[in-house]
Amino acid sequence: MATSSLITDAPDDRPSNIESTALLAGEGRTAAGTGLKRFMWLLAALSVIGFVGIVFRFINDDGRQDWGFYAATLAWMLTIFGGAPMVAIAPALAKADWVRPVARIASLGAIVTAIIALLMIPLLFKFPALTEFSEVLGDDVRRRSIWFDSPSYAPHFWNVLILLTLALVGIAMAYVMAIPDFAAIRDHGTGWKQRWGKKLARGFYGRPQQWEWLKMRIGITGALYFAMLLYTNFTFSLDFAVSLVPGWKDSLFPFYHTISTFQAGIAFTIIGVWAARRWGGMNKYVGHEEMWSLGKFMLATTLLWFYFFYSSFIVFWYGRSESDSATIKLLVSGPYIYLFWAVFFLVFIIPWWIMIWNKVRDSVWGPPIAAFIILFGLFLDRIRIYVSSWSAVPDDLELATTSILQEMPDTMWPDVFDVFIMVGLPALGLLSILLVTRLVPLVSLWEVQQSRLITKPVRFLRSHVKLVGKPD
Amino acid sequence: MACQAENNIPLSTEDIYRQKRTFAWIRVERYWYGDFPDVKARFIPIMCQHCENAPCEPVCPVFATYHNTEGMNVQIYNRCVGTRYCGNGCPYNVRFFNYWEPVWPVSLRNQLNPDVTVRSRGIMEKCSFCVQRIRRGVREAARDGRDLQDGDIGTACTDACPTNALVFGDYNDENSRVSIMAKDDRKYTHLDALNTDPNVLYLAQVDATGGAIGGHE
Amino acid sequence: MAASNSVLGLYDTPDAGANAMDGLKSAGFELGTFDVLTGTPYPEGAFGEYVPQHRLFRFPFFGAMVGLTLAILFTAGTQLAYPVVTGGKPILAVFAMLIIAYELTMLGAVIATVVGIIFESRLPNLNLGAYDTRITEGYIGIVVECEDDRLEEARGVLQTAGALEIKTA
Amino acid sequence: MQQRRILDEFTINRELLRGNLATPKWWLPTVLGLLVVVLFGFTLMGIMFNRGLGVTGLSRPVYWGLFITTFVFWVGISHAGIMISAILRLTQAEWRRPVTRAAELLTVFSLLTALFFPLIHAGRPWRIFYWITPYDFARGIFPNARSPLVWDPFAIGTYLTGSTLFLYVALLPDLGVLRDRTTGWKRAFYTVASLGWRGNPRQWRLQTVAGILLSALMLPIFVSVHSIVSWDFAVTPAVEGWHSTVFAPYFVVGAVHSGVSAVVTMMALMRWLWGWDNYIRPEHFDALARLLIVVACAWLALTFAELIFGVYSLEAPERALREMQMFEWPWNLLFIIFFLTGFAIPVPLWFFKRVRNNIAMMFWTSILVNIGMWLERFLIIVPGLSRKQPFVFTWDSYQVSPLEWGLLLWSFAWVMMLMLLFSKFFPLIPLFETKESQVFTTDVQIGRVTMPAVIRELD
Repeated sequence: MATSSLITDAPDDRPSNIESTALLAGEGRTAAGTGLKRFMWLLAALSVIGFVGIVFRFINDDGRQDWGFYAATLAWMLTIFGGAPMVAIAPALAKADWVRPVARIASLGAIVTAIIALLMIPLLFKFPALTEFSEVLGDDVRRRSIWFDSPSYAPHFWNVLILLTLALVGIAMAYVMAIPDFAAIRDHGTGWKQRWGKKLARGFYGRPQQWEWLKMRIGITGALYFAMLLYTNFTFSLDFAVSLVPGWKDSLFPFYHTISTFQAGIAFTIIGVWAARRWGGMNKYVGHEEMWSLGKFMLATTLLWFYFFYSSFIVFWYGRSESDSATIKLLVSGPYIYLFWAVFFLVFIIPWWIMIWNKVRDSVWGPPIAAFIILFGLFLDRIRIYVSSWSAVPDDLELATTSILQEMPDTMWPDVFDVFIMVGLPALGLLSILLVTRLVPLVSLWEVQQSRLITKPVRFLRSHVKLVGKPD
Repeated sequence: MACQAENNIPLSTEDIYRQKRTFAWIRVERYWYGDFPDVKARFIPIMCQHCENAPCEPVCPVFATYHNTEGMNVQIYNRCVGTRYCGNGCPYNVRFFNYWEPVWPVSLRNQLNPDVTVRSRGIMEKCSFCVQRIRRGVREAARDGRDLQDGDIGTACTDACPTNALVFGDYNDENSRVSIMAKDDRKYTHLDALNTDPNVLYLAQVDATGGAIGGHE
Repeated sequence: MAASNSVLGLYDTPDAGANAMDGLKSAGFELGTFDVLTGTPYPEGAFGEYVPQHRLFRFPFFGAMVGLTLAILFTAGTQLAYPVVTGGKPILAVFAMLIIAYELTMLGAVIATVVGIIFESRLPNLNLGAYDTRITEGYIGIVVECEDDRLEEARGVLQTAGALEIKTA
Repeated sequence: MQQRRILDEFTINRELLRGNLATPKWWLPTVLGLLVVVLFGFTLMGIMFNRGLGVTGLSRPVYWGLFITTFVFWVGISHAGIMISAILRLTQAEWRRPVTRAAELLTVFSLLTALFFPLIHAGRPWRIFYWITPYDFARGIFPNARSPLVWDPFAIGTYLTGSTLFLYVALLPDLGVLRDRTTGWKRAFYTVASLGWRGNPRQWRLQTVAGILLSALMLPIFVSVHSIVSWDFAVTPAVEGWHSTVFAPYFVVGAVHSGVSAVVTMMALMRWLWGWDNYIRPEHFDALARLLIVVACAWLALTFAELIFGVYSLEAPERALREMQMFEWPWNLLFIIFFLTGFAIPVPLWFFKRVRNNIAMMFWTSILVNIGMWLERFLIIVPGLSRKQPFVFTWDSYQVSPLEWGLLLWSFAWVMMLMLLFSKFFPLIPLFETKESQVFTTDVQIGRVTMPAVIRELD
């Protein structure tokens, strides 16, 4: 029997296109204006403090170990904002319908990546050259790194380049995904928004070939971004953490790094959705379904975090060669043991326990809580990794070139400037995103409308179901 | 070779050798040092190092090899099921697997040592520090009602060695020969990067040119 | 839940089946006494049928607990019973035990779940009651369980909804 | 993508039960032929147990060879099943439906095969109980919970039990169908086997919930199994090439790579042998190929990490190992074949829609992948052992003996035979899933275009 004969129409209570256009493209969103403005001024102030921190960091630093927290903060920001756009892509590959509304929030993360790339530059002055030991041990002796015989500026120069490329691809993707909305703003916005919309829409009038063009661009930039993100995590984690520690040989680490990037990206998106509902007045567009699906993914990545951590840990613990033991001591059981336990609970145990409950995942308050916890935990995790590896400054150069970390560095504590930096730089990132959202709607308008087009509530015999079209 | 005779080690005949399955509980490795013309041949005897953190022990699923109270790494033949995992775990390659049922020509049948089990096929074996001699030594000492002294017990290899290049003794005994030697700063152990903490120590040879040379290091 | 006195009406289209269900409802048979048999899963409530609750999610937790206990007994228990030192590893090598504990926990959970599925779907129950083999060929069967005095009434309702055939068991 | 056929349940039953209600004429000869190979394999095992492991090519220090390689290979294949049916169930991918059961079957049978290899590898299987059973046979000792070789039986036992139960639960409705189509002793058998399935809402509901819940439970197991297998190697610092932290995910992803390819091979065979063109359609191969592209790329990244960290440490033994693995005869040849077949040939091909939709091409490429993946395991295990530590004195190599090749052949014949036997008594394509997809998919009219649409229940 053909199913179509059993289907009858059902009332549709979703906001109409006119309504959504008015809210998203029009002035509707600035309703929550004043509070938002105040918040943004606060962020601006914090960012200034951050820069003050950087300046003073330069004025009084004695050696590499002082820059651990700066590196950790950058790594954390990369983890969050670099990972977020993945959320816009990854489920799109699986043709998931729910991702449409949140794609915008996720893709905006890319903007911050550019800032991170610029913020890397001061760090590079403190980053040791590959030929760190050459003066003492002869020119052929190089620090262990993945840039085997490449010129000494390799990690410095190329990492900034890689980050910039990543930012470029990400922003391109976010922009392409936003073009139809700019068109909508051009047609329905007013004042400066309208002017900008006109500029950015690039004469998009929704002709079929324009939509084709759009889909193709989104596909290309998406795939590129994924590849770039993997690559960035690979080089960044190896250059700024692993290769600084003589004994550390952990081929899983780049992927561990990447996994927490996804975890943080999802967490960021969830918080974004929550904020959009709380202050953006988007309750009609994003809610349970998105939270639920994102929650599932966040749970999965949380489990993966533990899997990746344990995979390398058991190998070190069981293998127990000298370098293995040294690595475990430095990163886990040694100077940062308490930090490690904090990370373990904040990134794995607590979120896991929150998220396994279907009811919690289905709520609009559960996932955000877990997301906040995870982000904080990952911050501590980055501190654990980067501060420890930046503080492992070799004193005996002979041994530093071999595969053994000679003596454990002491626990590093942040001084006031580090605190400034740790507060300021993330604030700067958030601020830049909020600035963009002044113009770009938080929820992708055209995606909402398309999903409204291809999904509709219907009745199947006596039951209420949803009909979801699967466009190729 | 004393060790072969003492421990009933299967004969490494020619075709066993061709199969790359020779048995040598203690082997002498030869290395060439320096470039022509002043090439020097160096050698090290290598037997089971009886590691404190033996990589071979924890991987055995059936406890066929473990650490006894005397700090020796012992192999229990009748527990072994033949996974050969310990053989992989051993960085010194001093564990040997009985691929065939061992056979001895009639002439050697009576030579077999009654104190030592003949290992059947499918079993891992290795240097046991001539555990049977140790036991015998302890028994005799107990019989004569005296404490065990340094030098009472010697393994087959140490007794056979004419130049006393190999010395066997008790580290717990402060002034045994080995303990004294262990304090020598020429002392080194093999593959200490693996943190196996062997109980077999080597003294680096100091040759005429004065440079200390030890094994592969 | 095939009781001894159950009557089955066989329909060739889902529509007819759904109508029959409506008929039974309006005839005052309370939900749960009549049931729809299909050869295919339909969306929940497609026939306006009574959707039973289930407690499946309790089973895996119970099973996991059992498995975990067993695991701890096996690992910690045996290791302590025969404290044999190997390779300078601790007798209670927690990180090695974790792996076995994990596996056994999952095993317990899976087995308990499967038991739960079979129990919750009220199986095994080889007595099919009123049944027709054509149900697995796309026909819809509506089966009513009731006291003998209402049997005729049920039969009538099924008949009026256009049943191809009516069976009693 | 407009390949969906409208079929009523009657046709579905008739077509999908072809292999069960009637016997295809090629079936018996094939099974007999395989049986011969299988018996031959068992004879070889007999010879080996009788004369000792000397008959293999193993040596010192290469204590592990083809047997362990093949063990890892089959465990790898077994990862297809849960991967496909669990992940695709959770993501509600519509195209999974005809694939699931075949995949789960592959899991069960390849695990059964994999189990053989450690046992025959140990040479004296009658002693194996001491190893795998957690009970001291009055020998005063339990198995050593610290040994990775004890983790294995637990992992694989859990996986095997779990996937078998999973398979059975998903089989219940189809057993009901078979019960209604058969007579005599068969009917009796199916009646008992189907536990009296009637198909009322409660049972269907639980069937659905079970699918999701069991998938969610099986996924973590599936990941853990191959990780634990990989730790057999990774935890031994003595072997240079093995002591690498990336091994766990590397093996898992590799396993999925080979496993999904094996499923592709199998689906092609099913389509050809039973003529199920209505059910196994090019779109399924297309979707699987897309999945494979992603998996293969992830796998390549992990391989890259494994290799680069091999050289990263710049230590002599590791260097020597890599040199042998990649540049020394005959390993360089194996390495090239491995790379070509495992990635370089199939993956670029899959980028073309025409290849993805061409079943013959997919069949051959998937076979290539599995050749490559077998070689990968071989290239990881053997060179590592033959270039162990700086004691160059004991570096030695390994010649695979004919007997081992024979047993490799046996394993393939064994799996295929089990498959065919199963196909005689149970449907290889889940009937109820196919019917469900008939109900849950339709076309939706938007403007002038009709696109396929699926029905989702509101939660």
